[in-house]
Amino acid sequence: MKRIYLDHSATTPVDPQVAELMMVYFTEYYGNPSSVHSFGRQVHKAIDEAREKVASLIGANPSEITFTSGGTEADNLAIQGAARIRAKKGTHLITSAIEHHAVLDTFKYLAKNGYEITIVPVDEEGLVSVQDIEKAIRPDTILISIMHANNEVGSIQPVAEIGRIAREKGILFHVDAVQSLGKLPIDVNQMNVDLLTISSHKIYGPKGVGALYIRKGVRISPLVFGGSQERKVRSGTENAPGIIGFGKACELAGQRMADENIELVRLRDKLFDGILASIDRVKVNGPRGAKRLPNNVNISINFIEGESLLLSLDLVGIAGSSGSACTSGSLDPSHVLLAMGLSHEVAHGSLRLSLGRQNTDEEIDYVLQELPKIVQRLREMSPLYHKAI
Amino acid sequence: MKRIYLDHSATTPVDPQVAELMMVYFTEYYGNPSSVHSFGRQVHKAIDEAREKVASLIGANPSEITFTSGGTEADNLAIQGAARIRAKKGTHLITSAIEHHAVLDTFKYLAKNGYEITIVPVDEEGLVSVQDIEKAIRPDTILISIMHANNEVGSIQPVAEIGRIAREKGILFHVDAVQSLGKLPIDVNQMNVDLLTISSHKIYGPKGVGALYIRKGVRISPLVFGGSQERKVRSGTENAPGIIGFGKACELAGQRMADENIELVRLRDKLFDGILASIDRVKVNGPRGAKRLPNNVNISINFIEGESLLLSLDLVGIAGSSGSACTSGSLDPSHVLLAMGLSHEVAHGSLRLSLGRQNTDEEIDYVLQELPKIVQRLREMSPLYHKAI
Amino acid sequence: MYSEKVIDHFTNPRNVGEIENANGVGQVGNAKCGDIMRISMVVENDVIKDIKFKTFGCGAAVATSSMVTEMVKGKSVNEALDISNAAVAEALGGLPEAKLHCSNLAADAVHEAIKDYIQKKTKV
Ligand SMILES: Cc1ncc(COP(=O)(O)O)c(C=O)c1O
Ligand SMILES: Cc1ncc(COP(=O)(O)O)c(C=O)c1O
Ligand code: FES
Ligand code: FES
Repeated sequence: MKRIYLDHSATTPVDPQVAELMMVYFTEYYGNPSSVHSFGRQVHKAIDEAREKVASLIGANPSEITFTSGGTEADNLAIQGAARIRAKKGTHLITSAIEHHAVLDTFKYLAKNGYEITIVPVDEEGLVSVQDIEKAIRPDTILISIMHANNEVGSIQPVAEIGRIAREKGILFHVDAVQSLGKLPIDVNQMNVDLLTISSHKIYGPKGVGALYIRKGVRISPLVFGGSQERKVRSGTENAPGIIGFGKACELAGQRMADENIELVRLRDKLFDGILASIDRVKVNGPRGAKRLPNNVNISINFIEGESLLLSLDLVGIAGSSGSACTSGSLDPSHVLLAMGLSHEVAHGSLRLSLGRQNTDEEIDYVLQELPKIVQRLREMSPLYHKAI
Repeated sequence: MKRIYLDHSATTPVDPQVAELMMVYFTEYYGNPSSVHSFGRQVHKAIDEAREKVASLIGANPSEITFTSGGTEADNLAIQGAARIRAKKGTHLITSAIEHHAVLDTFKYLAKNGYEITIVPVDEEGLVSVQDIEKAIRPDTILISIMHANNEVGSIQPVAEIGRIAREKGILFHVDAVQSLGKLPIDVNQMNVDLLTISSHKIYGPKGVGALYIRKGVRISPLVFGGSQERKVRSGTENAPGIIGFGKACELAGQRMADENIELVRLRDKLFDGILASIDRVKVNGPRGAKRLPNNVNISINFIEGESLLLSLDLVGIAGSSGSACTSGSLDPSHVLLAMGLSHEVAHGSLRLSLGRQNTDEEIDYVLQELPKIVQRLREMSPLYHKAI
Repeated sequence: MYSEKVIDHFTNPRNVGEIENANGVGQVGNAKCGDIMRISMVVENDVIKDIKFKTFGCGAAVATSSMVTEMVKGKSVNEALDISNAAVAEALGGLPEAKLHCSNLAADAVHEAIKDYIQKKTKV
């Protein structure tokens, strides 16, 4: 059976060049980068080079990059770290309703521990309004955290404008750029960002590595204490092969992004148009066009449930994801789709297909051939469908 | 030039079998283990198997294993997590003077944030006394954290007895077993442990992975919040290849430990005896014999400084480590050696050679041939040496 | 970490030892990290004719000791007093940031030895 991977927003395969490079650091250059001897020094040097590559993809200085174990830790480090160090200045933080759980759950944790939070809404396309942010600002606001692009519906947020306002008011600005890295140009200076989260496994690098950009001069409290690695902001023996792999992945992303995006946009729109032409009662979630990530397709297919759809797709070799409650572990469907005003029922029937570097026209054709059949079959099973006709 | 790696306590090469296995999960089975589709399910299953292998090496149940980004994070999770959740019960914590920085610095952080800490001393061999721990216990003591074996001098602590006392008094007991895993038998039940830290890169697994054993029924607060992975104790996309590699490394360690230790002890004692026979004014740091890790050699060589020694060794291809201030980033020599009563000067001249799976008799012979020459040269350079003769 | 020049001075240190009939001796300890350096020199007509060092310290400490003896040998004491710690580090092609304090030892020890020489001279 064909196997078609359309879940690149969940994670990506490791690029063969990245994997090959890491291999060398597993078995040959395996020293601890903090060591005095040559086994360690070689690795130290390779980490420095990786730091330069990561920094260069986001317009930062290498010394502003702190490596972490992933996007989740970087989000937590940014938010908890900023909140703790600024607690004397103020205890109010602002974010949006469609952030990743790594941001939202950290906000909720802080809300239970002496901080006050404002969660601004989004419109029906999943876009935050700059005015809403502005209105939410109080004299004791210390941090605004807004994602660059949403992981579920691909909506691209007006971060540069929000950053400008935050800068004017002396409020720290954190951006979760996990989904946009390697897909949208990022420049921490143009975006007026103080803290920016990125993750390796979304850009064909290894899992278990990420980074937090921390603008020079901005101080945050560490989450973990120990051997003083990463200028004491993130202790723990460095995941050298992971970091070096992440560096390579950033380098490749920088080289390929422009060409790749043209192709991704073409396939994305082919998928959208094909689905809308062959299946009725389908709703596009998120904006279409330039305000959407080049690789994100998200639709709600009325009268069917997301997990059933995913399982059916999986049986014909297609891997996607859904905002259905049944796939979420919790019992609520996607908080992103609900925030955009979808009903529980419609949110349940959502399907995200996220494209990647290796997807082909034939694969899209195959999806467009199989999906309508599956939808047909599931709708025939649905008690909601007949009522509705 | 020969290159001889004698710094296995800092980190180890990844076993080729482990690296090979991980490779598959980088490029072929790369799905997100939380996904519904087969790309994800395969990985989920492999993580479950890894969890069983890790659990089995320490006599735990797989559901008691929480994967982290390493030993440092696991230590922090155990200590910060237990302290936060038990704060209402009490705010006093006990540890020893020779713990790893991941423990000690976390204690110091808590001491600045509303907790009280007692740091018990050690004797001149680097051993904690059970009586000292017992005396330090107060009605409001909520946690005792003692390492299984020390990373610098290899001293093995009486953890089972300390655990028994902690159990009797209803105090949580955390053990940092990063250095003993794969070198000493570990059984979380016999050791009366509630929380136990382990790390992959010290046992021929990849860097950037570790685990915290959390006894069934024991609750701790998470450090990072997000996607609810690892039963919500540790959110973040799982480092699947890393975890799977760690599992394999645990399996290999379990199979090989008994045989390997016989060989390590033999080489260790050959190294000790050879050094003591060929260099005068050398002090053994830590106990000799059964109370010492099978792979640890640590000596202080009077009148010379550790970093110079390491550099000289490195120039003839030998990689070791030192407790010298000049290698520590901070300006103090090893807190472990100082706690054992060594003077600053003597602590400066310490050398740790930590053996591993691949070391051979010829390598030890080479060290025994080169080290005396280097010591001679450095002593001739030392202003302390002639005065002393 | 260390430049090639540092490694060179560390592996082949110049002017190691102790001059027995020295007329200027200086010893400094680095309070920060516990290292010790001793300089002994023979000065004739305010010119440093011979100089030797002994050092208990890290690679940077040894290399700066060696470097500073090369830099001041044959110079007048006044010229030698002008040589700063930074100049020694620079002559070695730079030192890692964590090691910059080590270079403080080298020039200071020379300055101490010169002071000793001047004191002895004025006593005579
Ligand atoms: C927007 C966003 N933020 C944060 C994360 C978390 O990153 P990681 O998976 O590296 O922990 C993800 C992905 O899961 C994400 O999509
Ligand atoms: C005793 C001990 N605890 C904790 C750690 C930290 O583990 P990791 O390097 O995985 O962060 C180490 C090693 O550095 C160690 O030796
Ligand atoms: S019906 Fe399955 S979880 Fe909702
Ligand atoms: S002399 Fe101590 S760090 Fe160099």
